[in-house]
Amino acid sequence: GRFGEFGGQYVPETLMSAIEELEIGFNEAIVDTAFQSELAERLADFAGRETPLTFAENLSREIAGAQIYLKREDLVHTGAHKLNNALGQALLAKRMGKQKLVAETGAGQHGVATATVAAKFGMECLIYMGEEDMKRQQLNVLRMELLGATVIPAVTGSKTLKDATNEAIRHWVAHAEDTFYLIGSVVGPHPYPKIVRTFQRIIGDESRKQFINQTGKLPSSIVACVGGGSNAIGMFYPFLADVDVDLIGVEAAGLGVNTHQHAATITKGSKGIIHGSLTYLLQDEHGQITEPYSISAGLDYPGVGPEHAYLADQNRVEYKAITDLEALDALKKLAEQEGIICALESAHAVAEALKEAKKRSAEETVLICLSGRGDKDMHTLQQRLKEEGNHV
Amino acid sequence: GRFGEFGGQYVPETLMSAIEELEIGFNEAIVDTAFQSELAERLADFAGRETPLTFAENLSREIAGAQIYLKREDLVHTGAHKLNNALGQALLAKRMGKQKLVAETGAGQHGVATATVAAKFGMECLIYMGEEDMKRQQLNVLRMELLGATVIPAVTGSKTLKDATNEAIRHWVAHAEDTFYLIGSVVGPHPYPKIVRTFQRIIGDESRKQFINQTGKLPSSIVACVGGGSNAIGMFYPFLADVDVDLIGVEAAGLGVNTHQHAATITKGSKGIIHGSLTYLLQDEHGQITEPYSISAGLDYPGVGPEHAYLADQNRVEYKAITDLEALDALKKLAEQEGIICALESAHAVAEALKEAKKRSAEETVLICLSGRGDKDMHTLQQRLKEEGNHV
Amino acid sequence: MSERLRKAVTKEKLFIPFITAGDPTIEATIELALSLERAGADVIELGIPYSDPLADGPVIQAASKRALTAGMTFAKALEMVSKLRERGLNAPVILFTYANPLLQYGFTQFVNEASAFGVDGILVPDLPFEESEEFGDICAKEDLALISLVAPTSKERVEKIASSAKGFLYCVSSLGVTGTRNELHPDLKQFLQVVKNSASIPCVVGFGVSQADQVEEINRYADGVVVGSAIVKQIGSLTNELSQPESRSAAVAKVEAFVKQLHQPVASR
Amino acid sequence: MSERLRKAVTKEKLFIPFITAGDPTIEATIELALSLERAGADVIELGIPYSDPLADGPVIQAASKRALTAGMTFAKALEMVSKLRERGLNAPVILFTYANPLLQYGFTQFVNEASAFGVDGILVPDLPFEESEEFGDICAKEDLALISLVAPTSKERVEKIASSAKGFLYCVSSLGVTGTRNELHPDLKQFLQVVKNSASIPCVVGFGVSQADQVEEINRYADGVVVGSAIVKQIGSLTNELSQPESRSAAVAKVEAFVKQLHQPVASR
Repeated sequence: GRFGEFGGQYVPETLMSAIEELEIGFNEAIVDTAFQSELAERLADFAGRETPLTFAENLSREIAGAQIYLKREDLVHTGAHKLNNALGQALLAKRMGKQKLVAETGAGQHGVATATVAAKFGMECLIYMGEEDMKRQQLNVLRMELLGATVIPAVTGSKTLKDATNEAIRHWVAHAEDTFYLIGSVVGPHPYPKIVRTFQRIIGDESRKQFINQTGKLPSSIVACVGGGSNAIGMFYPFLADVDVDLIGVEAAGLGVNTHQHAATITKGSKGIIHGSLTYLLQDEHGQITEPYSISAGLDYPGVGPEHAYLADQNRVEYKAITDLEALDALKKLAEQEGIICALESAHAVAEALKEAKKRSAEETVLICLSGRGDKDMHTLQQRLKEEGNHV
Repeated sequence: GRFGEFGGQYVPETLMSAIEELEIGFNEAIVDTAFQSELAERLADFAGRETPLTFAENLSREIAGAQIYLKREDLVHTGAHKLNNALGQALLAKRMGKQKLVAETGAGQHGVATATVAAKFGMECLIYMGEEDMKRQQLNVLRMELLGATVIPAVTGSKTLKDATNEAIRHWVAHAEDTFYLIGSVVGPHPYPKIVRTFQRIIGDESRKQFINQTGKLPSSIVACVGGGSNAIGMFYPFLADVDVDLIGVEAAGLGVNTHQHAATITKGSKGIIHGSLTYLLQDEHGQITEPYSISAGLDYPGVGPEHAYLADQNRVEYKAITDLEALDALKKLAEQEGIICALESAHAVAEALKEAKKRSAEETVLICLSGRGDKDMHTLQQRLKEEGNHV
Repeated sequence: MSERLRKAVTKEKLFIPFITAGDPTIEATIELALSLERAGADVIELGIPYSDPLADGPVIQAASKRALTAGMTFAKALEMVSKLRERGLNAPVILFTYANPLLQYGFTQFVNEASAFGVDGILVPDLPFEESEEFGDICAKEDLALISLVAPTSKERVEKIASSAKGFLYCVSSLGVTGTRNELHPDLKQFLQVVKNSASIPCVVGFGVSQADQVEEINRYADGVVVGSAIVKQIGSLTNELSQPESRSAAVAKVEAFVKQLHQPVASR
Repeated sequence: MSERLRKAVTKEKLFIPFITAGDPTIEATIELALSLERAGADVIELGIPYSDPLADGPVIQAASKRALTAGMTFAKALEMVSKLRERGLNAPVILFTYANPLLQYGFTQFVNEASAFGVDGILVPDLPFEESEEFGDICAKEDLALISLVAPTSKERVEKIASSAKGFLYCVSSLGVTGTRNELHPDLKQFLQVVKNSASIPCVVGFGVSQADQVEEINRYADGVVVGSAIVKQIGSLTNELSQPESRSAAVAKVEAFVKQLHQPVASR
């Protein structure tokens, strides 16, 4: 249950049997062909997979470096890669006889994905969301409610994602017998990071096949953003053994990694325990977890999936950090040049990928995991562009 | 250039040569395999086609009538079927040597689709949008601007879609030599209705193939919403010869077809000329075009595609009308039961399809064209639900 | 074609002002039409307002909106022409309207009434050659001239349009909608040469003519001009005065003076 | 295990109150801890505040926040125990903290200092059996008891946990986080029977105990109770009084009286 020294099961005893039951349930499901084929069918018929691999012809021309390709998770139903995992875990919950789902959400994307699968599978759904986030993301609250979920404000701490996660876990502790905790990223106690990776690796599996089909070779480099890190692990995992493929995870540098306003967990954090696993995290010298910051709500998390911590220590994946401003510029550039308005999270990957592509030759290629679409970020963008006094 | 008596080319002489040039250009393109294969590639790699056919298991169970299927145009890049046509016309414009696109938009969906293809193909893009609509749909204005388009407010008339269309046509009149007018629906002078149908029939072509694959037969009935009517024509066209397949077009009844607040053009309108073609439209006894109304901006149009007028007169397609309230209920039901928040436009089709399915047996099937996703409608829904004092 | 129109178009340089019927009131339009004749109009073009005037620029759109708000209709416009004839108007009157209200009124009824009420011609900007056969035939029966337009983009179309055109041929001076423009299209001369080669009737130029020196310049190559938006703009700025009986004559006199000055180059030949 | 703890747990029914270190000030905690002993505490549980107290309910979360805001740290908490010993506290002290701050302080340094400063045991709710081997070994070297928890959901896990548990076994009375509850879990009795079959040390019950009659009922099946949130809530309502030196003694007396009343069923046996 570890990735090197990282991971583990740092949870109250009350949850241990639930986690053991989960591991058994997952191990059974994953070798059950009926489970696998229902999941495959739902991913195709409901979620809209496979998602395309788009050649970014204009960006590639402008950068005049490597050829840039986009894996289009923005086209998955509900607007991001989150649904891959939510579908997988909800089917697992059903198979394990749990009729209730509980989850936390930051900006609302994972909450919407969870509420969506709960609706489709006729399950009860509770979503914890920081009271502050609920105000900032009213429309996602409405989406979850339309989908039949109950959204509960987390009123502790800074009233954002970390606190919502604490509350969701507290709820789970009290209701583990009939409730499935549907975690949204490759974080949490074992076996969650493995479960989420298993349901997200379809990103990398499809990409590998498509990339070879379209270009005849593997990408020179793959870039994905990292908050908890599920889209990145999903993309990277099938390429880990391809040692010639450079893998780059991109964290949020917020106002800069030398300020206190960032979410660059691997770049600037230290080892510690958060939400059940040992990993890198942002904390003070007393081990109190500090508040991260990023313009992108999905990257605004003080921890990171333990497998990323491991891959960083192994030097298999390189972790970089991109600031708010760099991400905004990349978002605008991608929109203007390729006709795709991506999520602010994904824009971090785009920004780093442009730097990476510049260093490379025209025979080389860079693959970006475009993890989500930008519709949810329009309010943030509107406000930012207004502040900049820059009408786009 | 007519559908029975409907259609025609009621445009100023200034445009006639442009329309002739367009017809020649289109007829050449459509038999050019290079054009066809580039379009097919863009639809797959950029727009994310083919879109899935989703079985609505929960709705079907609840209705206990026909089995209900959804054609998922909500999963197309930018969120609706609009991109199918925008891609086709922009490629046609390029092939005809035009480097500038002009279009009008109501709620902004066609504007976003046009701005998207303009960005992808490196073309200039002007979008006319009613000043009132710009206020109501600020975020779509921002999306178009992020994509590099110039959005120009239409300040005449009621400052909504009809006026934006007038302005776009006026601009085209003045700049036909270097500008391509990218019309958003199966309306306008010949050959536009035919061009748009050709680029949208992929909806019906895919559906036909998928439906036979999944169910072994053709649907008993197909339901699609009709504003201008492009998603409906796209869906219906490949089934026109299948006389056993009932086709149902759904107009917006707004506050009711017996009030003045509706957009039920075929149901309540009369023959007349609008935007270059003879069709059914909403007008007073003097032939002045009246203001339509629907909660759904995409159906809020006083005319309808001339081919729909023809199909109505031929009794090949039956046209029904669904009120705002029925559409809202259907939207909520689909969200809660199937985990899909559809566009308000598409919700009209869902509402009628539920009625249709109820009349049928479990061996029969109803196919709904789910033309777009509901993200764009969240503000409208929020306001409506607030007014109802009904927190969902 | 009516005798009135046939005679009018024999003049060497035609001066054709345009106003919108019912802008701001029926009474004002009657006074204005009479003043146009006094100011030298050879033919008067009278716009019937429409909700969606696709071929018009903002000035005439605004006038249409004013007239519609004041209650103008097809029937009232026709009646107005009859009143104008009673009041002694001699100049031929061409009605300008759009295809849809015309269709709703009924082609035959319209043509019959127009002819009976003293209308000489009709111009429908969104009824191009290909769509005008039926209506053209009905007009022809009643000697009503269906005025045709040609544009710089018409190219190969010019010949077929010109050969069947009645009354005078309306040549669009520049692409786009009606409205005042400071500069004329650079290829206007060449375009007119092409048109005149095909046409056996006078070729007049409209769209964008707003100044006396433009009128003069155009008349070097063309058989006359249509001036619309410039006059309608004047009328628009006098809406209040024209609406009140007590201030109307003074306002009409102002418009008359403006039109006279525009017509100066033709009158002074 | 320390002699102090070994002796304390021989008592028939243990009464173990919990307070948060530094809530609202270090001085107040010292006075409160001494008062708990006077009120009959057999063991005192002292929480070291943490930013993300996953296993705690809202009452103890709020206390943690107050203590953190007032500047409480691991080092200060350890020092406080040393001061308590100087002030004559005899009851064993169990520190309650979370894995991350413990890890940052360093397992060995913490155990060495805790042991030297008079701490008798430590409870880490997010360090379950599977993750506690390394830390358990370090504790064992210094005779510090690493207190284990079992829950109604522990089932087959009870035996392995109970067999290696030190000091006393903390039985979670109900699922969920810490906090006061009006009713006890219906299967509590049965659960305790299972646990007691496996344990050779006292089995005390915590989570949700807030009333004297609950204490009495639990003591029928268990070897003692832990009372946390009910006391912490009292302290929270006296924050201002406890913070000021002049009003502190009166406030401490109120808490002492409340705890005495909770302890009544045990004391009166």
